Amino acid sequence: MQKTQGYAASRAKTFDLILTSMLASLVFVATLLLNIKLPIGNGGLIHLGTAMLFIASILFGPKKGALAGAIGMGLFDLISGWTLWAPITFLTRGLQGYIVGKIAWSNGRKGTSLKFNLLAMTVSVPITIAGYYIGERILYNSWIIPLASIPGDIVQCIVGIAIAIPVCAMLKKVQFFK
Amino acid sequence: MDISFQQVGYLYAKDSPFEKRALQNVTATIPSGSYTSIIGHTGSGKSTLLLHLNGLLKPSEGVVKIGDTLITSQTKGKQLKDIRHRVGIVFQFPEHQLFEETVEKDIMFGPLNFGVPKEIARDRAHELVRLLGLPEDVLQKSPFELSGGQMRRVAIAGVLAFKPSILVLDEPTAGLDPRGRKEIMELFHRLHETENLTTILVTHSMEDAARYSDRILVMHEGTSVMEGPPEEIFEQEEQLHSYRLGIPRSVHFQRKVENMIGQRFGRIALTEEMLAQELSVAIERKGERPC
Amino acid sequence: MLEKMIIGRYIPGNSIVHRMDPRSKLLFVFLFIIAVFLANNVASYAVLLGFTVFVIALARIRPYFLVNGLKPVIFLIAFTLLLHLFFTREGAILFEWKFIKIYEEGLRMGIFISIRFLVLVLITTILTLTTSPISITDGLETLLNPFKKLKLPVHELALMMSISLRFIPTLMDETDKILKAQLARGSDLSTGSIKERVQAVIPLLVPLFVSAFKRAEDLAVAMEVRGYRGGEGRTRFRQLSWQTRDTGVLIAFVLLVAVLAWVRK
Amino acid sequence: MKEIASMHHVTFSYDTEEEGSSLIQNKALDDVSFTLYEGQWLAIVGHNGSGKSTLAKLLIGLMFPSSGEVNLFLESLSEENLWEMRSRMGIVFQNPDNQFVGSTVQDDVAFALENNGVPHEMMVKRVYEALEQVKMTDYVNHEPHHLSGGQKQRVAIAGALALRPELLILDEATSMLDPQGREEVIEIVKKLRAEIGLTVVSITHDLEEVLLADRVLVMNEGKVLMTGTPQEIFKQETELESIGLDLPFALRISELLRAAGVELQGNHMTEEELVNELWTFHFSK
Ligand SMILES: Nc1ncnc2c1ncn2[C@@H]1O[C@H](COP(=O)(O)OP(=O)(O)OP(=O)(O)O)[C@@H](O)[C@H]1O
Ligand SMILES: Nc1ncnc2c1ncn2[C@@H]1O[C@H](COP(=O)(O)OP(=O)(O)OP(=O)(O)O)[C@@H](O)[C@H]1O
Ligand SMILES: [Mg+2]
Ligand SMILES: [Mg+2]
Repeated sequence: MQKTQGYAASRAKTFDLILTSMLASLVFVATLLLNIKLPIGNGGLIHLGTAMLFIASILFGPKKGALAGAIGMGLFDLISGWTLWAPITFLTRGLQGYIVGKIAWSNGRKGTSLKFNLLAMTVSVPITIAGYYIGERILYNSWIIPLASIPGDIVQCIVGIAIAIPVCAMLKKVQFFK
Repeated sequence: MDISFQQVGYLYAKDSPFEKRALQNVTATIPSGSYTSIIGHTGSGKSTLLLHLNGLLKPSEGVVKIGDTLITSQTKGKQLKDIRHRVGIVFQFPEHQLFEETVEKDIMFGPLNFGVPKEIARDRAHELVRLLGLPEDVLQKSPFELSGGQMRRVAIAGVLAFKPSILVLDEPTAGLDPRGRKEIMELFHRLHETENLTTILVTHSMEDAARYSDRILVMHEGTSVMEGPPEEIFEQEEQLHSYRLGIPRSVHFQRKVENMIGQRFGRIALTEEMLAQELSVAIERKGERPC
Repeated sequence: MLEKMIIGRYIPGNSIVHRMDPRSKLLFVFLFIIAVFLANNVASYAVLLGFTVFVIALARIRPYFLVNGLKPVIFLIAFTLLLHLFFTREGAILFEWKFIKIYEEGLRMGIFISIRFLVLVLITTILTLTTSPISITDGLETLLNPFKKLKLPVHELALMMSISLRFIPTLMDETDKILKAQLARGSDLSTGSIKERVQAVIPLLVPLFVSAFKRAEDLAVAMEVRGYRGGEGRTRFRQLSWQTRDTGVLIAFVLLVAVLAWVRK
Repeated sequence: MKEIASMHHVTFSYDTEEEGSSLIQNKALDDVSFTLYEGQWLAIVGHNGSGKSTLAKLLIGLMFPSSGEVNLFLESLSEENLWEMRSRMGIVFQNPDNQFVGSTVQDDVAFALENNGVPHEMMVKRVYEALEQVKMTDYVNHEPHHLSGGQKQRVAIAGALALRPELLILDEATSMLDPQGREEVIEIVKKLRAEIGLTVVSITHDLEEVLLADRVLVMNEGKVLMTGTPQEIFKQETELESIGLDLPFALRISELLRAAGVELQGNHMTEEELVNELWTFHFSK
């Protein structure tokens, strides 16, 4: 009996690990979509990375959400010219994914309550912005300059929420994500 | 609607260090109502060419003409949507495009985008499910709960549903078992006849190209190199070999027998049925002749 | 569309910087980021700048790629400079026009901060230009190895990073294909109200998720049947090798810090 | 002959949570038995959903039978010896993209060796040997997205070979490839058989691949419909056609010829046989 559990557990662990990696790749790819000007809003500013991070966290909970956000966006910064920001992104996006997943999955909800999903995403916004603000405060040695990125971050998050809600609703109906 | 390519060229990642030429000086005509197969070695530019048929890619050079519409590197927006309504593409592994909650909704997605009223779109979905030989009750199921073959059919229905007059197929049977493959190919053949479609098929199967199409276009390293009816194209074995292509098995067999008896058959055997017929004719003739 | 984007900016080469062990490079960059904050006068900033130029020369990167790498941050650097110019009100007034006053301290601070920023971005960019993402992952894993004792799942983290990297091009292709398929079905991403555009993303994201999930299932099975059961008892195929030049880097770093400490106020 | 693998009365059903209470459990495998001997090439055919992949999954212990027994290398497969058994065989799946674990060709080939704790030096040697066997040594540092489907599958085979397996399972490994890729993979398997006498189980829809096998197992709705040499199997034309399987080209032509009133002596699997018969009995008379 013991043995069986060990085997099943190790298999589940491998799958979780791969799924998390795949989610991170998805977050990365969605972040890239900025560069093809996926034309929502006025293009340029908006990428779908945040939306993807929200979806991953709501569907799969805090741990996978945190890792998907941290690795996906961290790798993006690391290898696409924003190397210096990578550590800030890693920590902040990890935290964001964790918060969204934690609230959306609180009390065994598993991301099924629309209200909590919305709450989760909303709560994560100021925290994420604060994270980047603190990080950039150190980077630029200025209290003012980091303020410049806040409007963009907010728009990003709003679009993210707007997309995550219908997509999660659809995905929750697909057998794999129940 | 005739389709013509005039000196079409296409470069991926144009003006970047990763620029890659995929098409060069492609000139070809696809007559209205024809069933045209495009054959060519891997990487010869078949898929790239297909994407030009509804403006998913715009030619870097030259002109693509679909009916009266010209597509050049300058064409934009509204016109393209119009073209997309008339040209349906079934991509390779089309089941990857399914996303709706139910099969019915997924089939209706295309028509609704092109402004077909909801009621009509729904009727078409029901009609297509029947036409494709799927059980009626799949309509309310999630497309993700179906078997591979069923998903493929639903995805095909999603393209047929907006009634394109040109149907483009990029290896539509890849990954299916022999029976599924045959059924799907027969279905497209039927549709071609009954709906007066212009059908364009990209395939690696010389047998399918020979059996179903009345015209063949050969691509090689980004250029159109041969064009004509299958009888003519498959006559030129040497030429095809130089493009790293073969001939249908039946023709291959025919040549073997012909070489052996030192005499040519009356016509080229594009299908197995034709081969058997030609063989029996040849045997009969042999029997009649006194030795 | 997607073909425009190149992931990763790694440019293969054979310079001494390319050949260095990723561990020494990572370690160096990490320490350098901290050391940069030591600089506080003209001399020390000059040392930093000089050192950076030296590293660039060693890496033998074509300036085109470097400038390309800087593009996204040039705006930020200019912005930093301007903000300091206009908002610092200390020292003598250098320039005055209507309500704009530029102070000496503002200019000084602006230039210093811009240089610091530039140097940081350059050094980190050199890291990514000369080290493949795979080596970075390898290096990170080995550097973080001591933290295994603190129950930090280092092996898993590194594996996740490398599998994500491996699947990015695959999923990008997939995105491109799905996008094309939906466009061919009349989906429209570039016109309409905001609401319509948000709606239009659904047919792209849902299949992408489903496909990623199926790939995860397949890959997990493929790994298991090839004997994968966690990090324990595994050996490693990729071996990093620490060379004299890597020790040299660390010595260079110590020297740099010493010089900085000496010239700073 | 040494037995490599066998199944004895194996039955298996997937747990499906049907809505409502329709407790009809579909048996994916139903009383399956067969034996595979060293050096044999076994082809498994059957239409989509007939249970072929399920059979493969039971052979590598991804699942265990509801009843019956799976034997590998003369031992009964269980959770205790699972990992050891797996290190003695390799499997290549259908989708070339979804089984490439490493970031480059050589990393991927080394993956199973790493998992089995093979020391570094031996690992390097084995990786190169395996790549040589599949003729991919020019690609050691290539990343997967720069390889064709056929090349990826060859790397997957190398990944299995690196462990020096006694059994190689191919689950529709060629079905997503273009004709050239398919050719490449089949060539490699043929070569391996000739050179190291590897035991092969190949699940396939490709009849020409089936003709290369020593034995064929025909699956239908979870049951073994028949088993025998390709010649024996293809004699049962009507039965095969009734379950939607194709016949080899030469056989189809023979049938068509008979229908057209040409009298043929025997059943012909290959083109050569048919050409010979046509020559001796019809054209050279
Ligand atoms: N997105 C892309 N970016 C850059 N190059 C590409 C892209 N897609 C295709 N190519 C290149 O363009 C050429 C033509 O490719 P295409 O996919 O049209 O070939 P194909 O004939 O459809 O091949 P296959 O039979 O393998 O499907 C190839 O050399 C390919 O590598
Ligand atoms: N994970 C699963 N859960 C439930 N049922 C399954 C699962 N996998 C397969 N089945 C069912 O088991 C039966 C046998 O499937 P299997 O995949 O073994 O067939 P196959 O012969 O490999 O088909 P294919 O040619 O499509 O690969 C089918 O009816 C299938 O629907
Ligand atoms: Mg193609
Ligand atoms: Mg299968």
